[in-house]
Amino acid sequence: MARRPMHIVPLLGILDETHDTRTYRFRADFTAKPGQFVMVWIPKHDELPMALSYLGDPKGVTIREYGDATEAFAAESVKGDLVGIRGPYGNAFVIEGSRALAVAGGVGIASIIAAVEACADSGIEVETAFGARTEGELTFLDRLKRCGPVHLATDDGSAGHHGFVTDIAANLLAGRHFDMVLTCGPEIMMKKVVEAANARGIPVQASLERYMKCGIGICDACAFDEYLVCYDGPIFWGDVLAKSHDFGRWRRDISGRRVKV
Amino acid sequence: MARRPMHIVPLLGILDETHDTRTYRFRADFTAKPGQFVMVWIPKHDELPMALSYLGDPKGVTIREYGDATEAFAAESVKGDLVGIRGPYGNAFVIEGSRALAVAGGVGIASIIAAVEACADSGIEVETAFGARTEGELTFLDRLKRCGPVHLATDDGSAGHHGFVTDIAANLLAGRHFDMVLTCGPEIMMKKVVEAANARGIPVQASLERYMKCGIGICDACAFDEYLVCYDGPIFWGDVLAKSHDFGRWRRDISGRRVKV
Amino acid sequence: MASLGTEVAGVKLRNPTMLASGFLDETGGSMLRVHRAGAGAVVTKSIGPEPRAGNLNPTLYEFDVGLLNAVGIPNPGIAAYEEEVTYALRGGAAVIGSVYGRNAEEYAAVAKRMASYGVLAVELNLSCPHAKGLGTEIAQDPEAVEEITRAVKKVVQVPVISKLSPNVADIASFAEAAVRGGADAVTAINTVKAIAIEPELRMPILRNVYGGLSGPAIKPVGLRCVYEIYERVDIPIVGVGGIVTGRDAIEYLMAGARAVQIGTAILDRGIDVFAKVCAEMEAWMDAHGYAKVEDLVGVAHGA
Amino acid sequence: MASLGTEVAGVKLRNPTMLASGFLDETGGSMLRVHRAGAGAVVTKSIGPEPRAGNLNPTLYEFDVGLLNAVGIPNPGIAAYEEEVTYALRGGAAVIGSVYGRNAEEYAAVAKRMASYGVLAVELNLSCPHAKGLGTEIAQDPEAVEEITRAVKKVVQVPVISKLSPNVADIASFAEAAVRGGADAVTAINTVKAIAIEPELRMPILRNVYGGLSGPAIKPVGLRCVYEIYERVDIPIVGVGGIVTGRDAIEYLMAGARAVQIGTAILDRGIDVFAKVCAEMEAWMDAHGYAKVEDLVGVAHGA
Ligand SMILES: Cc1cc2nc3c(=O)[nH]c(=O)nc-3n(C[C@H](O)[C@H](O)[C@H](O)COP(=O)(O)OP(=O)(O)OC[C@H]3O[C@@H](n4cnc5c(N)ncnc54)[C@H](O)[C@@H]3O)c2cc1C
Ligand SMILES: Cc1cc2nc3c(=O)[nH]c(=O)nc-3n(C[C@H](O)[C@H](O)[C@H](O)COP(=O)(O)OP(=O)(O)OC[C@H]3O[C@@H](n4cnc5c(N)ncnc54)[C@H](O)[C@@H]3O)c2cc1C
Ligand SMILES: Cc1cc2nc3c(=O)[nH]c(=O)nc-3n(C[C@H](O)[C@H](O)[C@H](O)COP(=O)(O)O)c2cc1C
Ligand SMILES: Cc1cc2nc3c(=O)[nH]c(=O)nc-3n(C[C@H](O)[C@H](O)[C@H](O)COP(=O)(O)O)c2cc1C
Ligand code: FES
Ligand code: FES
Repeated sequence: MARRPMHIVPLLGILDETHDTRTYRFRADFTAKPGQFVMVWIPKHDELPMALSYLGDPKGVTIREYGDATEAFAAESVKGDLVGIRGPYGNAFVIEGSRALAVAGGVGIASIIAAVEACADSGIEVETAFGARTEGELTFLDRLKRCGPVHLATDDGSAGHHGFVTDIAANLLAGRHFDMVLTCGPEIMMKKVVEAANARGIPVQASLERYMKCGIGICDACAFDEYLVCYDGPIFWGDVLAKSHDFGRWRRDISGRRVKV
Repeated sequence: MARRPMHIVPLLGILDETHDTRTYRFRADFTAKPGQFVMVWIPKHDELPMALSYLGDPKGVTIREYGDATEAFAAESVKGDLVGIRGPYGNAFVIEGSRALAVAGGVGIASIIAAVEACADSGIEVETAFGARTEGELTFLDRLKRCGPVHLATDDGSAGHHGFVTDIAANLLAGRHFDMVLTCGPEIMMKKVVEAANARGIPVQASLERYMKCGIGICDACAFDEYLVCYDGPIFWGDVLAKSHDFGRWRRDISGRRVKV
Repeated sequence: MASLGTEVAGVKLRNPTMLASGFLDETGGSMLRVHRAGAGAVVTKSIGPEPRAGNLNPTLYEFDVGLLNAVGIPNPGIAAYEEEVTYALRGGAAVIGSVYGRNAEEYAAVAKRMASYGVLAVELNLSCPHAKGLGTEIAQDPEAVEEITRAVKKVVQVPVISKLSPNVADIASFAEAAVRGGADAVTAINTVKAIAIEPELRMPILRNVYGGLSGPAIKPVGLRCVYEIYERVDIPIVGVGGIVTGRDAIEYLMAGARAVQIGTAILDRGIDVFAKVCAEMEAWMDAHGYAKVEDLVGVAHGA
Repeated sequence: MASLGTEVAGVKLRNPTMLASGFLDETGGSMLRVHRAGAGAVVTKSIGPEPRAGNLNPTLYEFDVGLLNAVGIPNPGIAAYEEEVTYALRGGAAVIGSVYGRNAEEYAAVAKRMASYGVLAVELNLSCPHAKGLGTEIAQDPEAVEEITRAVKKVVQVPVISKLSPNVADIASFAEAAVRGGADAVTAINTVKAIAIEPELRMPILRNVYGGLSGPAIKPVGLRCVYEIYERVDIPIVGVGGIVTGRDAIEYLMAGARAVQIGTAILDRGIDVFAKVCAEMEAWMDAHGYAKVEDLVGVAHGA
């Protein structure tokens, strides 16, 4: 069998990004592409899919306290603790075109940040529209700004545009010509971004989140239309999403039941 | 695990060598050295260790009707029948020196013939002393003669020297300088050859036969002193044999009991 | 050209490869995809009376030799599952419905409802080694196997296939129990009970500690079970466990299976493992003069 | 530097790696060689009351994932075996004598004689899955395990180790039976019942049809058995099944074993697999701050 080993690695450093989001750095001997994810085993708690927010050495994941496992992890973990990492899994953002717009919401930035950097590294002009609930949740701003212009939005108006990041994205798309849109964030947000890009005929890639068990395309937990988010995704193109029955509407709960996004 | 596959191969041809000995040719994708053996699965009957009497393409084994399995094989098998071959196993004759003497008894020739040819191919002058019960049991004479002088002995005097091949071997060793002796045949014969060579300080290699089950050094069926014939042998040097407790004296029966050779 | 068509207890299959229960079969969309990828039939995820979350992660671990899992039979429950089966059937898939329950009544109730959705047959998962309070006990008691099979037979018209566990002393006696209960066929084997330990963390890797081993490691065990069962019962056998290639499938047929299931091999060979295995079987059969699947079934017992 | 010394039921071992029964232990010469290659102890081939030829070849088949065998316990019988044990003991080997019989009396008689040769302990092979009329039934009946263990305990002074089969529904209940019979330790596991089929020849490869699977394929199963037994009994456990590396051995210790046995890995790593595994264990223990074997035993149960 093609074995994808589990790497047991110590946490090299833990950085508070916001009040509820931390970045955990580790070394693991694999190479990953922007948008790919790993399964992170938090011993005694859970194993969760996480985008790689740092692809280089050391690698990193950026985790928001969201529920039991992530809260426990944030509360208990200290530098030197061991975690299990397997991957990288899934496809990657396709880095091409000449002017790209990245649209991120919340912790979705963790998935898209490496893609923004990859754009800049390949000489693609890249702008980012980034929204969060409040200023304190806007993270990776330095890394973003190093790559190109950054446009912010907050729900409470504490920084940037007072309102949704989708408003900024719509304005940017209306104002100048982009030939690639990348997006990651809440699915409702991505749906708007995808519709906006599709409407203008701009290729768009969105990184989806679904509940995952295996991460390797066998258990069907992450089913999405006739796709598997872990295997065919997590990144899907706008034309696929336009035809999708599930996108922005349905996800599966932990027992496989169809529930509202 | 390092897998040594079982090759299922059709018999390409069956050649009567003597009234009770046949050569079976087959193609199998491995390379073997002179003196190495294979385990030959004769379906429904047994699996037996056999020296490779042909190393090239097609390969071959030369089998004497000896007991149940070999008799049944001789009686039943026809061209096209499938056999299982795994190997090659064991060590090989070391082909070195400038004047070599090969001493073979009976079907022992099957193990030594490839070594004689290898000597000739490497420019080593090689003579063969070959003994059998009767003329009809002397086989591979053409192949031997192509390599160098051949001296025959038969128990009944029907060809060559009337008597033991060990007599010829002793004479040859006395008459001129050899710097390597190779031998395969009945163990009592080999013991004499080894003693004669050791007495003159000539390096000597003898190919031993023991009952084998696994052929790969784990089951202990072929134990010989603290060696395994299948793994450390089948070829042993004269100095090892000189110190041996078992050589020429003891073998193990199928249940592992020590019995007289 | 060899024909791959086969039949198991009256169920006609375009080829002998089925999707094993638990792989890409929680949703109609995935089942249809596997059907399109060439599977002769798709067996659903094992479905129970109520929705079930299964175990927390980690639920899977990849060894070199196989896969360890303790997903714990997550499933949406038989009511919600109707739309999945319907979706797959509408798309043209040949669907076999796998079910489980806590006792014979539950099995019967779920199987009845499953049958009403239009599946070709029901498979009874009598054997899950890792779901606490579910399969373990059932799998290890021949009387329970008999009773459950009988209860299900009473309430469904479609063929009933009892799927057996290898984690017993004598699997063939369980096949005999299934026959007594009226089973139309048996499937063997489910996963082999196993664990994995992570030394750095000093703990078992699976959250559930115990899991089931599948993949190449268990092929010699699955083959043995099919061979043993074939010697003891006359109903058709569906072979499963570690099948990766057409040759593996042929070995299972020769051991006595009339059809095979494939799960873990999806990892190595992708979802089109079904088409690949079929192509390999066909080529092998052509090369060796076998015209149809039936000519292979059980021939290893001849010697 | 971590110390590898360990103790099983009063038997002190220079390191926790033993030669598994059935490998290079039919003759004194080979046992001594394995001792010199670094094994903490060598377990003899299973010896019975009379000489036994075992099965005809083929008796072995190599899979990618493991080894299948049905050698059928060839052995020279307990009388002739004296010289082998004596040879190994004189050379300084730590020898554990493995024995079998058709019933409790035979086990006791052979064990008594084996003990009289000076072995450190006797191991009861209660579990060979392939010798017709021998292990199969015994291995699958807890009462027989208890009775045999008790009969042997009555007649020998050295520690008695009952070796268990994984081919049962609940191996820990057999460990409990061994405890009731007075066993000083248990060894787990023997091989997993399996077969191999050769499609070209339409037949099982082993002459005996059924054999036992060993090597990497069974490591997750052996680990599980040791883990289960550790949860249920308090006597020491010797772990065996698929150990190839020091890390594998450490996993077994963490699952609850106090020593391990190695067999099939000789194929891949040579006879000095014992020294290699020990070196790897030592390096790992040093790197992770474990001073002695005891600090590893059973720690995976902590969580
Ligand atoms: C490809 C991918 C990349 C992701 N990248 C990131 C990232 O970079 N940073 C980040 O903070 N989060 C990321 N997530 C989300 C993350 O995996 C978890 O969903 C989330 O952290 C749940 O945490 P929890 O277990 O503490 O919550 P829980 O208490 O378990 O549950 C809260 C909710 O989270 C969802 N959830 C729980 N477990 C999973 C799971 N295994 N997969 C998907 N959803 C789940 C459920 O819908 C549940 O209702 C990603 C998800 C996917 C699929
Ligand atoms: C390395 C090696 C190379 C050999 N090369 C040849 C060869 O080229 N040509 C050839 O004719 N023979 C060769 N032999 C001998 C051959 O393997 C068999 O021993 C012999 O053919 C027995 O045939 P049988 O099974 O018909 O006899 P059986 O009826 O089984 O027994 C006759 C006697 O043969 C011996 N024997 C049986 N099985 C084996 C076995 N597996 N291994 C060793 N001895 C056994 C036993 O001592 C037995 O008493 C070789 C043996 C070895 C170890
Ligand atoms: C992740 C996973 C989930 C499974 N779920 C089920 C299930 O719900 N019902 C069932 O009967 N078998 C289930 N099985 C067992 C498989 O159907 C099959 O018997 C086993 O995996 C052996 O086949 P394979 O080696 O081809 O995977 C599952 C196996 C795996 C690996
Ligand atoms: C060729 C062979 C012979 C064996 N003979 C015996 C035996 O005589 N007695 C016994 O208790 N176990 C016997 N076993 C089982 C081993 O002792 C061991 O339990 C099993 O091989 C698993 O360990 P491994 O994976 O390290 O080989 C034998 C195994 C093999 C492969
Ligand atoms: S998480 Fe299992 S298929 Fe995607
Ligand atoms: S034949 Fe098994 S060790 Fe040599």
